[in-house]
Amino acid sequence: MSVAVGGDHSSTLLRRPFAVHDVKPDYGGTVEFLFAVRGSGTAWLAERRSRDLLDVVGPLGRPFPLPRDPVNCVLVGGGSGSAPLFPLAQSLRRRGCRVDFVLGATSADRVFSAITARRIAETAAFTTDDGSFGTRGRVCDVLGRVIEEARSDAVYACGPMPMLRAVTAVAGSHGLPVQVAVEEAMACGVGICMSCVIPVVGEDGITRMVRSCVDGPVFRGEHVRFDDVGTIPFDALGAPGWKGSSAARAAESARDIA
Amino acid sequence: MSVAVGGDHSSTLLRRPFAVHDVKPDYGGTVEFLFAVRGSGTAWLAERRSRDLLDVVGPLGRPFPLPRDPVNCVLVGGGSGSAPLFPLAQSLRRRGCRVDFVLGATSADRVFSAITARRIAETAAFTTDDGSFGTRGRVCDVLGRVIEEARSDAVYACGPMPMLRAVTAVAGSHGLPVQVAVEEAMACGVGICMSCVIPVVGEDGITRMVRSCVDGPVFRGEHVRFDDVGTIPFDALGAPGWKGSSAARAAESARDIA
Amino acid sequence: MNADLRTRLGSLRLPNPVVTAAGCAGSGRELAQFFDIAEIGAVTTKSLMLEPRAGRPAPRMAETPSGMLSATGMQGPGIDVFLQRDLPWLLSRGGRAIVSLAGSGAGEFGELARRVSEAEGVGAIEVNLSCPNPADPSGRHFADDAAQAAAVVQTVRSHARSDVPVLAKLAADVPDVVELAGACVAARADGLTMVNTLRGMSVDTRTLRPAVAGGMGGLSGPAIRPLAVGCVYRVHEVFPEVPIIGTGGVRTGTDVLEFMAAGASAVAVGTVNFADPSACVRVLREFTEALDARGVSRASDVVGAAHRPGTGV
Amino acid sequence: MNADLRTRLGSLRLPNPVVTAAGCAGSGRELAQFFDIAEIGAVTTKSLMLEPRAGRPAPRMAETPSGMLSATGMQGPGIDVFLQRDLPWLLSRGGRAIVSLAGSGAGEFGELARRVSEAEGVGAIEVNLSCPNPADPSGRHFADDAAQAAAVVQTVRSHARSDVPVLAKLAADVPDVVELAGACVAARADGLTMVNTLRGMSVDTRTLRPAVAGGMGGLSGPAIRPLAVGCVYRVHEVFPEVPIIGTGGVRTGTDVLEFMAAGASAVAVGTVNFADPSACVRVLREFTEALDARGVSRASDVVGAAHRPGTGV
Ligand SMILES: Cc1cc2nc3c(=O)[nH]c(=O)nc-3n(C[C@H](O)[C@H](O)[C@H](O)COP(=O)(O)OP(=O)(O)OC[C@H]3O[C@@H](n4cnc5c(N)ncnc54)[C@H](O)[C@@H]3O)c2cc1C
Ligand SMILES: Cc1cc2nc3c(=O)[nH]c(=O)nc-3n(C[C@H](O)[C@H](O)[C@H](O)COP(=O)(O)OP(=O)(O)OC[C@H]3O[C@@H](n4cnc5c(N)ncnc54)[C@H](O)[C@@H]3O)c2cc1C
Ligand SMILES: Cc1cc2nc3c(=O)[nH]c(=O)nc-3n(C[C@H](O)[C@H](O)[C@H](O)COP(=O)(O)O)c2cc1C
Ligand SMILES: Cc1cc2nc3c(=O)[nH]c(=O)nc-3n(C[C@H](O)[C@H](O)[C@H](O)COP(=O)(O)O)c2cc1C
Ligand code: FES
Ligand code: FES
Repeated sequence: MSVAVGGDHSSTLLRRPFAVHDVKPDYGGTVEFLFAVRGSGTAWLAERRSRDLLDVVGPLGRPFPLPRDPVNCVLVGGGSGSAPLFPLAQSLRRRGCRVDFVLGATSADRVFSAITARRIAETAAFTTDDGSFGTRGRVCDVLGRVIEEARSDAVYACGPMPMLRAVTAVAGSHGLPVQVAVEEAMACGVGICMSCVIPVVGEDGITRMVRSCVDGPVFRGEHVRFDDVGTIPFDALGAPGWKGSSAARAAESARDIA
Repeated sequence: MSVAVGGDHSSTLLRRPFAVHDVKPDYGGTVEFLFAVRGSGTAWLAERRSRDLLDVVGPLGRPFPLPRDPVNCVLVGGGSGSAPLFPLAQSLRRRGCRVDFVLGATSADRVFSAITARRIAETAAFTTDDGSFGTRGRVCDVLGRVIEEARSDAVYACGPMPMLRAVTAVAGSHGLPVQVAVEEAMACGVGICMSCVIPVVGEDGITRMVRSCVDGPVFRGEHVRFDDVGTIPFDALGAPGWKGSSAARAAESARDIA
Repeated sequence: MNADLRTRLGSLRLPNPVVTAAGCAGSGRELAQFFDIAEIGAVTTKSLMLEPRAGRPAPRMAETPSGMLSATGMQGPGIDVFLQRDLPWLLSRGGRAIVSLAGSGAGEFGELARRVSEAEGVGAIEVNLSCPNPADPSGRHFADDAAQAAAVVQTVRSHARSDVPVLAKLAADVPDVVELAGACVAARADGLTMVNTLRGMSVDTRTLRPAVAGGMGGLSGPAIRPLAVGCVYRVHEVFPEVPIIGTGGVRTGTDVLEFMAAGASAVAVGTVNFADPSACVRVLREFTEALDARGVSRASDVVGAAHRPGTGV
Repeated sequence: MNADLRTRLGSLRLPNPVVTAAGCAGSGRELAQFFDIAEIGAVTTKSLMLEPRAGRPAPRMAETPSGMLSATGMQGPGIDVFLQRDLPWLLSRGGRAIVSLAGSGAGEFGELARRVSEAEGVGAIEVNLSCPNPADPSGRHFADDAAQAAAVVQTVRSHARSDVPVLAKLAADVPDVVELAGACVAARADGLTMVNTLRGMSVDTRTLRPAVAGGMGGLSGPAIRPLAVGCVYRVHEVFPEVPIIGTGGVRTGTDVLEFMAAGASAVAVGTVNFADPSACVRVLREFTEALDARGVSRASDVVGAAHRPGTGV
């Protein structure tokens, strides 16, 4: 979902994207999101008082896909990226999945809802960069051990791009499928501004610059070309180096129509 | 004084000027101003709650000059222009002056502090454009009568330019001195932006485009070239038609140094 | 009372003057989640090129005071996919399409216009003159050179169906916008869209590097509205008969009034769609209310009012 | 830790890079009520002409999103009154003066420079090239024509004292700011100030008439910062040795960082003084804090950082 910040006469025009943390039926319906103060927009949000109105658009984008069978899932979150893992954990639990958490942050005060994590999950491991809470280090330092101990079947991850890349690598080395939710800067959140694109390989093997707000933010980790994020890979559809034959283009067009 | 509106990240950059209504020693010092919601800035102000912080610069400009002797003064206000007349009335009363009010507004709900006016002043006459309070019409429709009945010796006025022009004319026809406080649009309020100029005749007979924020907002009514407000009179200092001799310029320079 | 909102851009008749700006409304489908796109005047497509295009690397945008910088590099599917996939969808929903074209030279622009002319139902063609001209060594835009711009417009006009109006989209950061407008009109543009984004940059003060990959980006949003209104005003003064789509920072219904008073016959909403996906219909509603509040019975009466002494309407 | 803030504009040495922008700080006296003007780098005067000048009729300003439009018509007392009255006052308070000049042709600019040269204590001369050129039938500015601009700069340089640097003040809305900068440098400008206000307009939607008397005004304030930073970046890229005063929407200390990273050696605060009369000292304090937070020991190390790969500083 995305939230307008700064009020009607604000000089900050763009919405701020946040993950839905929880949806409850209380008080005629409540949507919860967790956020860390980072810059002017989140500082403004933090100043809001109860009963103030927020201008919200959502839900946006594709949610985490749920497994058909009750498998073992490890959920990996970095910083505020932990937020969407909690409702995911609940849904997985309802399907009978085992859930284990690995949550990382820069320091203890940035760890999101450690207690809730412990309550929902079978196990919850924490890492902080400065060692002020849990293990000192990064989530991937403990992820391999958790996967082995929990006999995980699938990995879900949300957080900054370098973390997602590392998690995808660890999952790959254990032969596990991984779903990652990316946090690319987003101006509109609804697919019209083209600011949130990342290179993703399609089922057809063609790399496309896809909008993470509508085609994501959840992708299969193996499909994201992490090394090329922030670039246009030369072989991406429509890149200067891309040699699309008319046939390929016709196929593209047919695919999109379907 | 001038007030910043819209908060830190507001897209409305400029301050809004207001007259000081009252200054009290309560709560460690209170400055009061009265305002009408007109556009976005005043709408924002109206939404403030008690204990919110306001960014204020003031007092600014020249206040109404007070007479040395206890004379009879009539105070004429239009719309929110009534605000500064109340502290003026108090000061005049403290000097033993008789005070009479003539307050005009578009309609009853725009009349400022009728009760206070009646309490402070010997008499208080009200006019509204629609007749919903007091006499239907403009302040000048009743001003002449008030001047005669109160045997006024001096006139003070604050409000929109056309009203000030009319009040100055009425005062002139009764041979009374008149002090007017103008409400020109002001960007800075401290004399640096040159947006608030009006043509005023100096003691030396030369018309200058003077800044109403620092050289005013109070002027002697007779000195303001009301008919030329919104223009540059051809004979104003530095106007295309102005033929300043070197001697006149030298005098100007000497005057300003003094 | 409800004012008559109809407006015309050459032979194109629109039910009301609020359209989307090129590149700020996707294919129309995304916004259709938020409102019925038949309700607004028209949808302007992003600028289409002959081939699919991957655009520029991220970060592609940065927020600026009351505006944003963007550099998407015109990522898009290419003209053929648009004509086969997006246009029929738009028409099936009752929408009107203004098709924006971007070529790397007059020849490519001509080919684009030819392909568009084979399709049915295109309301107008908009020629994006703020594309880098590959023939110019310093990478300037077609719009930076009135003669180059006119050559492009002329080619598009001669390849397009005669019943489809051709609008030249001008930039504000050009040597002389009135001269540029004149050159495009002489090259038989049926109307003008003003203005595109202005070249600017911002520095990320955490890294001290340009905030948008590649350095320069295009500035848009309410911040540029006075520049856009100024261009419309100056061009309408000299060419009062040429229809103009005003664009640049439209946020509210009174902004539509401002552009129309300056001389625009229609107004395109761009960046503000990103902040408020239902902006177009909100702006249209506010505009209607603003006309009603002023007792104006026909929107077209407002066009150019700021040029007329008195109270305009 | 407190960073070394000193900076240089040609032969002019300033204790810190924060100066006032021309026409946005009165004579210095008005702001002296709010802070000690010796504390800031320098005070730039409003543009002075030979004769006193009454300026343009009211309304002279209009608020715009994150900016304002103004048209004061360079009201001022004339050069002689300035030299006799304001300059001595400024120097007596320990201030440094950058004197901005506006003439109606190269001849008048030369005479202005000559008179300034008779005075003691002038830190630098700034040549306002955004004055209408009376020789141009369409009333364009000197800055719109690089050759005209260069002629003015050359005349001022030859009439000014050789130990007083001459800065050419450029506009953003010119055909090609890099070309203009090059012409001024070739005409021996010692530095450049970028940018002046951009021509724009707004319509008062109550009256449907232009909000500023005369129609067009100059757009300033944070809204234009990306355009100003873009000009500084592009010019510094080509002329890295030429000192630049960056100006356009500076509001905070990180804005100073942004301009300096783009290539400015000093930064002028303009419109924001109107909103906050102590803006200059606040900006200076914030800038110092920003350097400290980044562990930068010399402000001059930041100059041009955005052009260097890596993290800049
Ligand atoms: C899909 C998604 C989900 C997110 N979920 C959460 C969440 O649940 N909780 C939470 O605290 N944060 C979340 N974030 C990050 C959050 O959006 C940013 O912290 C926020 O936008 C910062 O705004 P600001 O004005 O405070 O910062 P500024 O730095 O002042 O913002 C300037 C600009 O940069 C963008 N930006 C800044 N930081 C980020 C970032 N990390 N990611 C994306 N854009 C950024 C802003 O949107 C804005 O456009 C999420 C981001 C994305 C993309
Ligand atoms: C010296 C002086 C004293 C004033 N005292 C009072 C007072 O005590 N109480 C009160 O209610 N009002 C007073 N006003 C008028 C008050 O400043 C305006 O109502 C206010 O600025 C409107 O701001 P806005 O954002 O709501 O309106 P908008 O119309 O949105 O403002 C747009 C711009 O126009 C300017 N502006 C709009 N209306 C006026 C106006 N009438 N006079 C000057 N500038 C205007 C604003 O300052 C702003 O720059 C005074 C004005 C002046 C010059
Ligand atoms: C992200 C983005 C993409 C744009 N893409 C195009 C485009 O493809 N073709 C075009 O002519 N203009 C394009 N524009 C310019 C807009 O159509 C519009 O002219 C400009 O942004 C000013 O309007 P605004 O301030 O309402 O956004 C784009 C603008 C933005 C912000
Ligand atoms: C009211 C006003 C008056 C100005 N007067 C002058 C002037 O006399 N000479 C000049 O070179 N620039 C003048 N400028 C331009 C500023 O010096 C500055 O270049 C411009 O406003 C951009 O900076 P800002 O956004 O910080 O205001 C003026 C600007 C304003 C707003
Ligand atoms: S955020 Fe605008 S397209 Fe994704
Ligand atoms: S309001 Fe700025 S000079 Fe008076």
